[in-house]
Amino acid sequence: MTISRDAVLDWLEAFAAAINENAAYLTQLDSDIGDGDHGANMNRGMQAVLTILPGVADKDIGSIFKTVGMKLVSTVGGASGPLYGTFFMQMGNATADKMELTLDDWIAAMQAGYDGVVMRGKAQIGDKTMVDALSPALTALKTQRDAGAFISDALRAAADATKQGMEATIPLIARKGRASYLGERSVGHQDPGATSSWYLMRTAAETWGKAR
Amino acid sequence: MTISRDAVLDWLEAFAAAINENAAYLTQLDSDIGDGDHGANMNRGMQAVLTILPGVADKDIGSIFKTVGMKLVSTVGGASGPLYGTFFMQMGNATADKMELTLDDWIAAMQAGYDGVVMRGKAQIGDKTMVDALSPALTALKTQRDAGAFISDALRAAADATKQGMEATIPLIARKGRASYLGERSVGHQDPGATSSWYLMRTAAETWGKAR
Amino acid sequence: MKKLINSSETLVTEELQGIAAAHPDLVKVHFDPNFIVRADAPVNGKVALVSGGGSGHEPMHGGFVGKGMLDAACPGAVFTSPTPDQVLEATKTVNGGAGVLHIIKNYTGDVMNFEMAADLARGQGIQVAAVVTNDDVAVKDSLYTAGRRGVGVTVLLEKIAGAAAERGDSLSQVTAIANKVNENGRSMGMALTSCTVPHAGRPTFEIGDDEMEIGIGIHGEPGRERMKMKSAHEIVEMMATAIVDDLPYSSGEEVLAFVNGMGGTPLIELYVVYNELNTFLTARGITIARNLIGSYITSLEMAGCSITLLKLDDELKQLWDAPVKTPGLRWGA
Amino acid sequence: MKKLINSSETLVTEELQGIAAAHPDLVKVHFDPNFIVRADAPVNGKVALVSGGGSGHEPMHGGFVGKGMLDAACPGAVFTSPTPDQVLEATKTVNGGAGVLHIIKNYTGDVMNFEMAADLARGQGIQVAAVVTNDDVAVKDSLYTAGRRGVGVTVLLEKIAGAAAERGDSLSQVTAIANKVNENGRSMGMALTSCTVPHAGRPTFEIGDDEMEIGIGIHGEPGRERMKMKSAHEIVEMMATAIVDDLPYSSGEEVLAFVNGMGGTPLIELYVVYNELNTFLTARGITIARNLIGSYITSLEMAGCSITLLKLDDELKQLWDAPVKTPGLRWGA
Ligand SMILES: Nc1ncnc2c1ncn2[C@@H]1O[C@H](COP(=O)(O)OP(=O)(O)O)[C@@H](O)[C@H]1O
Ligand SMILES: Nc1ncnc2c1ncn2[C@@H]1O[C@H](COP(=O)(O)OP(=O)(O)O)[C@@H](O)[C@H]1O
Ligand SMILES: [Mg+2]
Ligand SMILES: [Mg+2]
Ligand SMILES: [Mg+2]
Ligand SMILES: [Mg+2]
Repeated sequence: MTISRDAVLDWLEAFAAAINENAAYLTQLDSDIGDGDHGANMNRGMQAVLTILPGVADKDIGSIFKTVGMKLVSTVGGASGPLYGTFFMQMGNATADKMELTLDDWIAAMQAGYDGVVMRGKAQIGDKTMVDALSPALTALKTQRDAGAFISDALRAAADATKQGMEATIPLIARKGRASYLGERSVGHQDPGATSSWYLMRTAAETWGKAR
Repeated sequence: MTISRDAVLDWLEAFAAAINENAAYLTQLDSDIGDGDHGANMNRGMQAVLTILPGVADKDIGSIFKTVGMKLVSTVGGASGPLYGTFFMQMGNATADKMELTLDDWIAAMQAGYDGVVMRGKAQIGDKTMVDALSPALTALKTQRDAGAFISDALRAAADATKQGMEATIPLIARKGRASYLGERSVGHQDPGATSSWYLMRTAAETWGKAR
Repeated sequence: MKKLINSSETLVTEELQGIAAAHPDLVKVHFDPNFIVRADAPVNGKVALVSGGGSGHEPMHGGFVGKGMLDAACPGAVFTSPTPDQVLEATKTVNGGAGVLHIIKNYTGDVMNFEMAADLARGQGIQVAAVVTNDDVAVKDSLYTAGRRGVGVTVLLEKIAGAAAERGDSLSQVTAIANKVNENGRSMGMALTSCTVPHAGRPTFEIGDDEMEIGIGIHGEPGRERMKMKSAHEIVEMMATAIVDDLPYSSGEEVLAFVNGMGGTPLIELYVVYNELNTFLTARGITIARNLIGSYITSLEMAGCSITLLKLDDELKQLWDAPVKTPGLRWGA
Repeated sequence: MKKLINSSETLVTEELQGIAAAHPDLVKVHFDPNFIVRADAPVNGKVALVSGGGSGHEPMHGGFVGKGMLDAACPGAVFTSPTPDQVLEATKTVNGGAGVLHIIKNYTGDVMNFEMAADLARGQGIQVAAVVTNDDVAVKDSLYTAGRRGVGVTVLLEKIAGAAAERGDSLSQVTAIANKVNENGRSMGMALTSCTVPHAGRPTFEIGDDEMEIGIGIHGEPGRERMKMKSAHEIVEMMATAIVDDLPYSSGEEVLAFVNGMGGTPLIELYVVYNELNTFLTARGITIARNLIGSYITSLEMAGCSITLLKLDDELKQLWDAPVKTPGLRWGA
């Protein structure tokens, strides 16, 4: 079973909706340990993505991801713009010309996106960033694949792992991004970028929940 | 019976003490319909007066009043500085060379001071200023004198009249000074300058309460 | 009350010490009585300009002392006009033999203290003229009241009259130009928050989280009207209409537009206000030929803004453009 | 939230429209992507300076575009670094053939966005160098963190490097001077109140009526320490000690002292702070040879201040004194 191009478009719309719905919450998280703009940033970017999706709806998945990434880079700004932008652009490179994705394709795309984020942001696991949410997602996907799971189950496991990774950022001392200026005072707060990453993985699981 | 030079000095000290004690209240009144500095202004001036009183304690009452007036002019600023300064300087002119004051002397001094305030500030009765407090004081003094009252009783009547004049400023629309900018919104507030004038007359009555 | 000060008693002295330490090339500060003069005062043969008023309006007036603007400024206590001896000493110090112009904002205290100083100075043989600014359209004018307040126009007047004095105009010429600026200028202010007079220790007025004061002065005096918060567009429309209708300013005319911050409002908001003002005036056929945007006549940490318009002609434009070299306003030098 | 704006969505655009309307003689504003360039850009044969960052720090950076300072500034959303396409377009527009220096404050977002833009510009044959300011001593530096923030030094660097470019220095020379400024400058900030990001609609942090934040940045990020309010004397002592000990600045040296307001703090308080700083440094044998006092790198309407020191030599003094003609900083022109 596979993820169709239309399902990919649905996912992007679901992610945009989740961001829109939770923009104030993301901004609140970012107020606590950052500068209070993560919700506005992501929302500005994903709303812009929504306006260009119709124009690329007939392209291959790689092109769609690349277009999304470039749009995020040119509209979000801040730290999350280049990071999410790179994530999608690298996913696009890994899915060039594809009209549907197998679980292996999806894992390859996620790996490329993740590597792009790490390359661009140089954060390590435990630095209290979105990397702490994305890394467990990738591990879960691979474990599921190796166990021969359905896509839908793998995606749900990935979403759960992302959520745990997100929550695990709470006790951490931030070492990257704006929260790092707080030192010890960053402890006890959930990372906003890890939270938006959870919406990313959660909406994937929800949208593709019937992909087998 | 008369008011001795020492009694005059006592009065000035009592007035300074009353201002000091009520500075915050005067400032509050001035915050409501002015700029919130009348207490600080008067207190700065009367504290400065206290420092120079010893130096003129052996002079005649006219010199003492003139010195006080000049000190107020050079330390208070704002509207109240020139007004109270002129008040005392004119009282000084009217009491030149005197070592004690009869009720007639005091009335002449008050009249001169009052005229000075009106000349300088051009306020009329009913404009919601210190004039509304000083004018009834003067009238009361004259009435008492004509009725042959003791100085102490005349002063007490003057203080009562000042208090009434002060309270009568509450319903007025300000037409002079900073409160005039408020127009109708000045209604319902007691004029700060009329209030400090009441302390002036009240401390005179209290200090000279036994002058017969 | 949270302020970067040591005490309300020492505030003005310490501020003046800071100015003295910061700008010895531009100004000299005298203490007791307090006044600030141009570093090269007195300038022989030049008409001297002396202004002053309560502290808490910085950079006005002390920040406007220097070549091309004021010769002296007399700072009073916070929101309290200076005393006559300050003004007298400043007047004597900067008199270069061509006479002295006193620039006074129309407040009872300021007028009385400057008048007393002028009388004393004249008694000492100094020629003194005076101009009283009264540009605030929020205050109803009347023969029977204290009249309109002097606000934003004062800054423009000090710059323009300063340039006239610098080019060698006589006392009567400088006075005439100063009066012309006052007559052709109108202002209105508004506040989002109150200021806190240091001596008082708490806000001069209470104001709700969704309210603003329209027609405010520069001393935290309550304005003429309390109303619900509005958009920059609506606020500018309200203030600019009152200003434009008052003189009036007419289609085809050129103005200097001065958007002033009250002390607690950042520049980003002032540019939004300027943008609205530009749109408003353009629609009425009025051209902004010059502008000034920033916090130049403030009310401690009050948030809010004021708008001042000044009708321009060639002479006023030329005097506005002339070099000025002061701590608070500087160009061409 | 009370602000003189129309909406958080239109704020930056309207601000830019205001700047465009106010200063056509000095700058040109491009929209979509947003950037501000010198009115005479590109200047042939001159190294071009491009800076940028989130909006809400006005006059930085847009107010520093003009002769003797920046060639272009790229304003992002409030507190959000600009995007690569803004920086790329600005870089292309101001490139006069002698190369472009990117001036970046050290924040993860700013660095990444500028890096992407520089890669793209280099791909189009433009020579691009970069300097990253990181002068905030409140942040502990480490290889494993994002490092120190770029704050007040950025303003001084833009002025000084701008003067170097104006006199004809090559890209590598301008870059060297920019790095020298960054290496010799240190800053620290503090806040009395929080700012309110328009999109968020409420204060970024809560703070008591008797509390302050020490070691604050310029984005309303919480500082390193919350403490009870202190006197200006104690606050300056705390901040200046941290700064002076860091480089360190030593007896006998000359510095530029920059006392900066955070947006909601009036000038009168900044002069009190300057006075304390002058006393502090004098006691340590350090001479303030130049100074800058005012709100130049702000954090919306936050009340508070920052102090920046820059060690000076003859060359830096000369470049600082050189003419500058921008909306926000102007002298000698
Ligand atoms: N170096 C980095 N690597 C990975 N993620 C990062 C890095 N720096 C910041 N982030 C993520 O970006 C999020 C903040 O994004 P946002 O608030 O939009 O940008 P900014 O910090 O510029 O205001 C953080 O919560 C964190 O998850
Ligand atoms: N023209 C005037 N004539 C008489 N009294 C006046 C006049 N103007 C103001 N006052 C008095 O001065 C008081 C205000 O004094 P103060 O607050 O010290 O000065 P300022 O108004 O300059 O701040 C008013 O309450 C009023 O009684
Ligand atoms: Mg953020
Ligand atoms: Mg008052
Ligand atoms: Mg006053
Ligand atoms: Mg940000």
